[in-house]
Amino acid sequence: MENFIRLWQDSGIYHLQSGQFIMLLVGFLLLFFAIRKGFEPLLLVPIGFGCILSNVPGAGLSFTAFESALAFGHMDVYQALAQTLGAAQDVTAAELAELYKNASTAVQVQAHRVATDYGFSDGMLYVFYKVAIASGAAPLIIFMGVGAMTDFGPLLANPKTLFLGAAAQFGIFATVLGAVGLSSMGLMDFSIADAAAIGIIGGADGPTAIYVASILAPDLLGAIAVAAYSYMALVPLIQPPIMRALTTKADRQIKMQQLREVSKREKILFPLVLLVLVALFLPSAAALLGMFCFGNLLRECGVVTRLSETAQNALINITTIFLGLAVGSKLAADKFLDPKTLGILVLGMLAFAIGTAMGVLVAKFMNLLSKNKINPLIGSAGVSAVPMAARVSNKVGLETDPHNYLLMHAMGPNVAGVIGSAVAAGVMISMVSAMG
Amino acid sequence: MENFIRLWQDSGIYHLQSGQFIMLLVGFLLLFFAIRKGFEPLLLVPIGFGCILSNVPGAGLSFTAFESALAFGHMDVYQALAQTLGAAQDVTAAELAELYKNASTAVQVQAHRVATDYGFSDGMLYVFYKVAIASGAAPLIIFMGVGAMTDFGPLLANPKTLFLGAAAQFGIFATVLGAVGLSSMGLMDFSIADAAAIGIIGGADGPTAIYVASILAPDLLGAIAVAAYSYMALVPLIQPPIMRALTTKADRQIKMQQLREVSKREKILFPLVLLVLVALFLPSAAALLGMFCFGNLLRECGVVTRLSETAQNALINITTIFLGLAVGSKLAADKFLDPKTLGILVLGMLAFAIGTAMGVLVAKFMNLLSKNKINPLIGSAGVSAVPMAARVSNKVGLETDPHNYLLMHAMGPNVAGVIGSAVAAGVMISMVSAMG
Amino acid sequence: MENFIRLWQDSGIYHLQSGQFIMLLVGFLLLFFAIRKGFEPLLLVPIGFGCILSNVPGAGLSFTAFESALAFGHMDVYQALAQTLGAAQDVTAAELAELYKNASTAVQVQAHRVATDYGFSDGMLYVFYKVAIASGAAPLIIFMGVGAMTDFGPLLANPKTLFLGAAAQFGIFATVLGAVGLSSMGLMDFSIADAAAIGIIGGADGPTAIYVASILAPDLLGAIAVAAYSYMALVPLIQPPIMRALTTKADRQIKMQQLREVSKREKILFPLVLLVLVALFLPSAAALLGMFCFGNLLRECGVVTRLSETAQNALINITTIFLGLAVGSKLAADKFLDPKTLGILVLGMLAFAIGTAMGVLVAKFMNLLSKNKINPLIGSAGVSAVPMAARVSNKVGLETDPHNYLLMHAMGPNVAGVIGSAVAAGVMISMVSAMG
Amino acid sequence: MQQGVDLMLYGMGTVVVFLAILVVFTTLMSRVVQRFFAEPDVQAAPVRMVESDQGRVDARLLAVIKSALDQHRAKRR
Amino acid sequence: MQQGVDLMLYGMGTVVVFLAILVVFTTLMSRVVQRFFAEPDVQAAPVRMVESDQGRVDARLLAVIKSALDQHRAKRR
Amino acid sequence: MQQGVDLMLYGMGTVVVFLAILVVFTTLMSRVVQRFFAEPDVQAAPVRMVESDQGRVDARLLAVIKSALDQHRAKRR
Ligand code: NA
Ligand code: NA
Ligand code: NA
Repeated sequence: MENFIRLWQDSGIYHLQSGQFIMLLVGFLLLFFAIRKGFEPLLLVPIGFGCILSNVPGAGLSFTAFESALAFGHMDVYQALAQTLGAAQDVTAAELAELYKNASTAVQVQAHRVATDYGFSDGMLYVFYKVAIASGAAPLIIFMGVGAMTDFGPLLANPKTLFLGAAAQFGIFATVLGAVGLSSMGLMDFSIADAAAIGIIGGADGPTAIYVASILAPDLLGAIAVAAYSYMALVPLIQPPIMRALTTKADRQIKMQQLREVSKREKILFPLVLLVLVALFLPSAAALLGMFCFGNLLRECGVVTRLSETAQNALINITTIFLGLAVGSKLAADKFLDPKTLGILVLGMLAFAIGTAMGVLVAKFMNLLSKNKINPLIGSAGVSAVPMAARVSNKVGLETDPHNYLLMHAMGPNVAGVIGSAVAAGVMISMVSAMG
Repeated sequence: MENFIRLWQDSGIYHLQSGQFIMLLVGFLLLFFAIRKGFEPLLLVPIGFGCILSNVPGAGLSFTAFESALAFGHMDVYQALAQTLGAAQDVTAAELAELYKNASTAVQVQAHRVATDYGFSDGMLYVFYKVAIASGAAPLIIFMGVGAMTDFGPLLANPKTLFLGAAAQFGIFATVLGAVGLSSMGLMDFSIADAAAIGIIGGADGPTAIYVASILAPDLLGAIAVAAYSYMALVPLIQPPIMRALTTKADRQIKMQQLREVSKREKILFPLVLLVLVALFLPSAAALLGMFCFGNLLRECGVVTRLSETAQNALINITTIFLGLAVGSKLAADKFLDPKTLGILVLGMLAFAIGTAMGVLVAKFMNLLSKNKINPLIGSAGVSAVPMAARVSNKVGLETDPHNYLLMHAMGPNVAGVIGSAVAAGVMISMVSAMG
Repeated sequence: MENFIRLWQDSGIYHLQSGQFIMLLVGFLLLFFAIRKGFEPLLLVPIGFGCILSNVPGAGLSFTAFESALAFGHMDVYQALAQTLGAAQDVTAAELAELYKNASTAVQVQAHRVATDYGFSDGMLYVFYKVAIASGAAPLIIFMGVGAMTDFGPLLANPKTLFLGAAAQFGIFATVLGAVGLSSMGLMDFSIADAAAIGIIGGADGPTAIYVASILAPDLLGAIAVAAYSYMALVPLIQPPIMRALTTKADRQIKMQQLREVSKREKILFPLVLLVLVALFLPSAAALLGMFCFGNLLRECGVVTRLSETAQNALINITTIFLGLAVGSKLAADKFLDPKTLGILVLGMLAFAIGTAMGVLVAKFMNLLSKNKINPLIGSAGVSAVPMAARVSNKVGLETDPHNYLLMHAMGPNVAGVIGSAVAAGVMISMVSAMG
Repeated sequence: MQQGVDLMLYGMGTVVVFLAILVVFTTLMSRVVQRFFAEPDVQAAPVRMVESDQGRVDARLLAVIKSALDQHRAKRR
Repeated sequence: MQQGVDLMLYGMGTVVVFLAILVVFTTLMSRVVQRFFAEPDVQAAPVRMVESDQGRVDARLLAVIKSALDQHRAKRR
Repeated sequence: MQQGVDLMLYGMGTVVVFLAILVVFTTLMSRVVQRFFAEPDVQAAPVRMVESDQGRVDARLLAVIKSALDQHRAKRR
């Protein structure tokens, strides 16, 4: 009988809390959008599944050994942890968690070992998180793979479009200001680091957003990653109204010069030029842009095809699987079901919208200065969201003139936006660390 | 001259002990069976090779830094370790090992550092073991890959066959009881955790067996993995006599209804249904079955083909290589050459036989209750051992009626057996941890 | 304004030191040779890129958390580290670094945690180094892949050529003696461990050189790896003059007997025979040669094709990417721009030349004893540098007699050279550790 | 010994009960899908069936060769 | 709040300035390559252009099939 | 210096002796296999030789194209 009680107490239903129940629904919703609606399925299928796994009640798959000890431990382990963390013997779990958070690394390691001595261990998803994200490795490896998949030809044929990639990053910084503003008005409680991590959603680049969030605001990582990938998938809904509102029919009909052919050598040299500029002016972006340039050099140099193919296939796929599950581990109820998440979703949407608008407007502004006219519809592609945003530019262009194919032209600002948001990431990491 | 002596003392022959010699032979035997007889070569080639490597005398490839210090260190490191572990200065290696085993994690870490300071380091195979198995990662990743390779179509067309997958797991629990019985009779010395880990051999599923053994009985892992894979390879010898003995000719001639076609949506929803039930009722199996369902969802959802293919190829192959070598590291002489191993081999065989019998008998019993008759030969496939056991059902069926193809019908209980043993694994881990 | 100053102080130019500038040039030079001249691009592209990344001023990508704290930290972290390392409060960075180097592992771990508490973390390239090289894993995995790519057929058809693979390793040991000699003359300052690691350049085998250097002389690893791969690429320039000088026209015209066909079974048994001999006589080479034999067995046994293909493709490619970048992390200015590097480059070249000469001479000597004449041009292939050196033998042979194809004959000593240098690596690691 | 019996009874019990529940829910799920969400699959099916239709193999062969060529070109780049 | 404004001004400024510098250097690099290092690429170009030339597809098809066969043989080994 | 000489003598000695032993055992192994375990390989050999036989390329070409098609279909799933 005792065993039946234990089995029942071990069952998920016994442990199920309303928060976990909601998060399970969120997980299934993400899977539904990913599978049925095709929302960035490569990431949202693993993230959604990770979300469900990390909210399995009583399993603690996303817990550290210490968190497991708090959640499932009895008196004995509480007392041992209390001693390690310097608390009274009748301490509560919440107090222990608070003490742990403020303890030095050395004490945290000790507490971890105490939990281990009592038979608790890190959950599977936490292990994936530690190895893939906390180490910084997974987003960087994916960025390398993205580099190996990126063709800078259209950008090199028309380097001016880099300005559009810069302009669209305004969405990032406007959102940072918005997040700080909400906090100063007392509506939200975002630190400057949180604000920066939220802003990067406007960069419309998944690995960059995850990388920044893992450094500046690990607790918000789940919500930020979900917002970033969801809005990237929603680009075909978010952007067109803004693009139409800010352009005249004449604007949208502008035909652009055909792009010149770009030589192999230029393509080989471009990642190296970018690398040198990063090295000289922006070392804080060296990890992100360095790996991106490395991937692109593997692709273009033509002598390491096998490495390039592995970076584009086996390696990026493996990393994506674990990155997605690891992001899911940050979708535990107590972290995600917070008013902050609502703020993040609203601000993230704003960031996309502002970035889109700014890209279009700067394109129009550039037309005032130059005689090689740019169709302002390609400005919106500067947010990145490769290649979705470029396709949106093309589609909206075709609505007005069915013979005006903008796709290749839009690929320039599109990949420029990837560089732009990586630069923004570097600046923010550097500045926020100094402000800290 | 001194150097010659050192070279000689460094040579393997100088260090060779009879135990290691026997284990080298065991390693070659495993390779022989794997290569010449085709016994589960994907696992037994790496395991056999790992066995040989871990028994290279004087190399210590499967030793931790601490174990290396004990095996190859001199007076100085012994004294330093004695101080760390709180022993007298004239301590022996065996005493130090015993003290280490009972020490807290913190003290073990300290002892490891002392060994490092004296120039000892973890052996290659131990590193593989730590990363691949002790972390729990490798069996789970392989289970994900198995999920991505599994077609639940035949099971969905005839869900009743899940009962056969349940029935065959009786082999597991009967063996647990047997192991406990042997111990209570004083013939063996298995703890309840050991017994559970041995029983899981009857689950006829490699990654499940390794996962359970790594948690409940790491010292027996080598023998358990070898037994599990060997008996899976021996299924065509073990099962047919039992199947023939328990069925009449009329039983074996039963023709089953052709399986209906299963829609894509059912295949997508099945891993999610399973996941929800695991989440609600069996959180202790969430890691294993969660990864299995994840792999299957990657396969069926149709929108992440590149992830599914990587999970089925590069990722599972890489993991298999290291898992196999790591299992080999647990085949060091002092761990494998133990009366327990003999017990494990006998009990494991029993588990297979009982599981097979129970699967057949329950199939016959189900025929008493239902009018849609089941050919009881497919009951034996419930042990899992995918797809070997299903092929055996088919082959034995063809012996009696050369036009009665049972393969697809047997795939239902076959994959049900994978779920069944993962459930059994979850229950046992949960119950044994609580008993501990 | 303050922010502008900070941005400027964060910029790379502000931090740029002449050493880093030179190393950036070295990195680009390596890329140029790899991409434009085809010098071992699979390794030199990642190494060159890693070199550039690790010398990005102000980024500290190859720093540990402790090194970052020293480089970028302020008074507060210095004082905390001084306390941990037991130094005075007005300690300098150089003094702290020195204290750290001589501290016990336990104290080093403590210092690392202090740096972590102050917000410093391990740089990306250092993480890659720790995981890929310091663990010993990457060179061993690559060696497994090389094993899986190696066909021992030509060697088995003519086992005598193993002697040529032995002879060419004389380059290794002559160079060790040279390095020790230079040190005893006071021209250089190489320890015996340094000398051994430098000598292994003459083994003309990348993973072996990196493996040995990572164990015996991690500080010299960058220069040694660069020298090894560069000279391997330069084999077509280094070897022919030596080969011509040491042979007569009659020597070079020797036609060799056609190689017999080698059966599958011999190919399966060869790695096992080698493994047994390593186990019995040379346990210190068990890790390297064990993995090599394992890869070769995967290839030849014919029952694990999927593992063999993964070892030859996805796995070796992934490992190569990280190994290359990690080697680059050892090309930081303060480690590479040292008179020692010049010594390494000169000695490495010498090692190649001596190995080549010895291979040719021993081939001529063997012709005095045997009636099955060997064309001494294949002796030079004994250095390994697979398959470049064998091609060079073939090419020089064709110069003298356009119908004398030596390629397959040269593959024997070529793969024998891989075994030879792995044996040499094992002996040296074992002897030097004992001398330490 | 008692522990062994416990493990067997409750363990085997859980396995059987869990798989029984799974049978129920799987059957339920299949019925729901077949009754209420069947159409799109019926529509999708023919499209997929065509893939194994011999009549279109020629077009598909062309596509395969084209993709092989593309890949090959990509590699030669 | 001040921090937010700072982050926006200096952050956005850096992005614009950095990408402007990148425009300059990229343009410069392209010009230098096109003017001084163009020939080999011009020579190489036609070879590559031919790849999309329909006239040579037959020869290339043969090559593709040959390489497929080689790969296949290698795998059967 | 003494250490260097030691390393050279004993090191080079070990390499030569080890490879000499390897020559002996390899030769022995080859002889044993050729004399006592040769037949099955002889039977297997012709099958494998056929792979490089030009006469069967047509059949193999078909197989390759079939496998390409299969793979392609599998991906379209
Ligand atoms: Na962007
Ligand atoms: Na099973
Ligand atoms: Na060599």
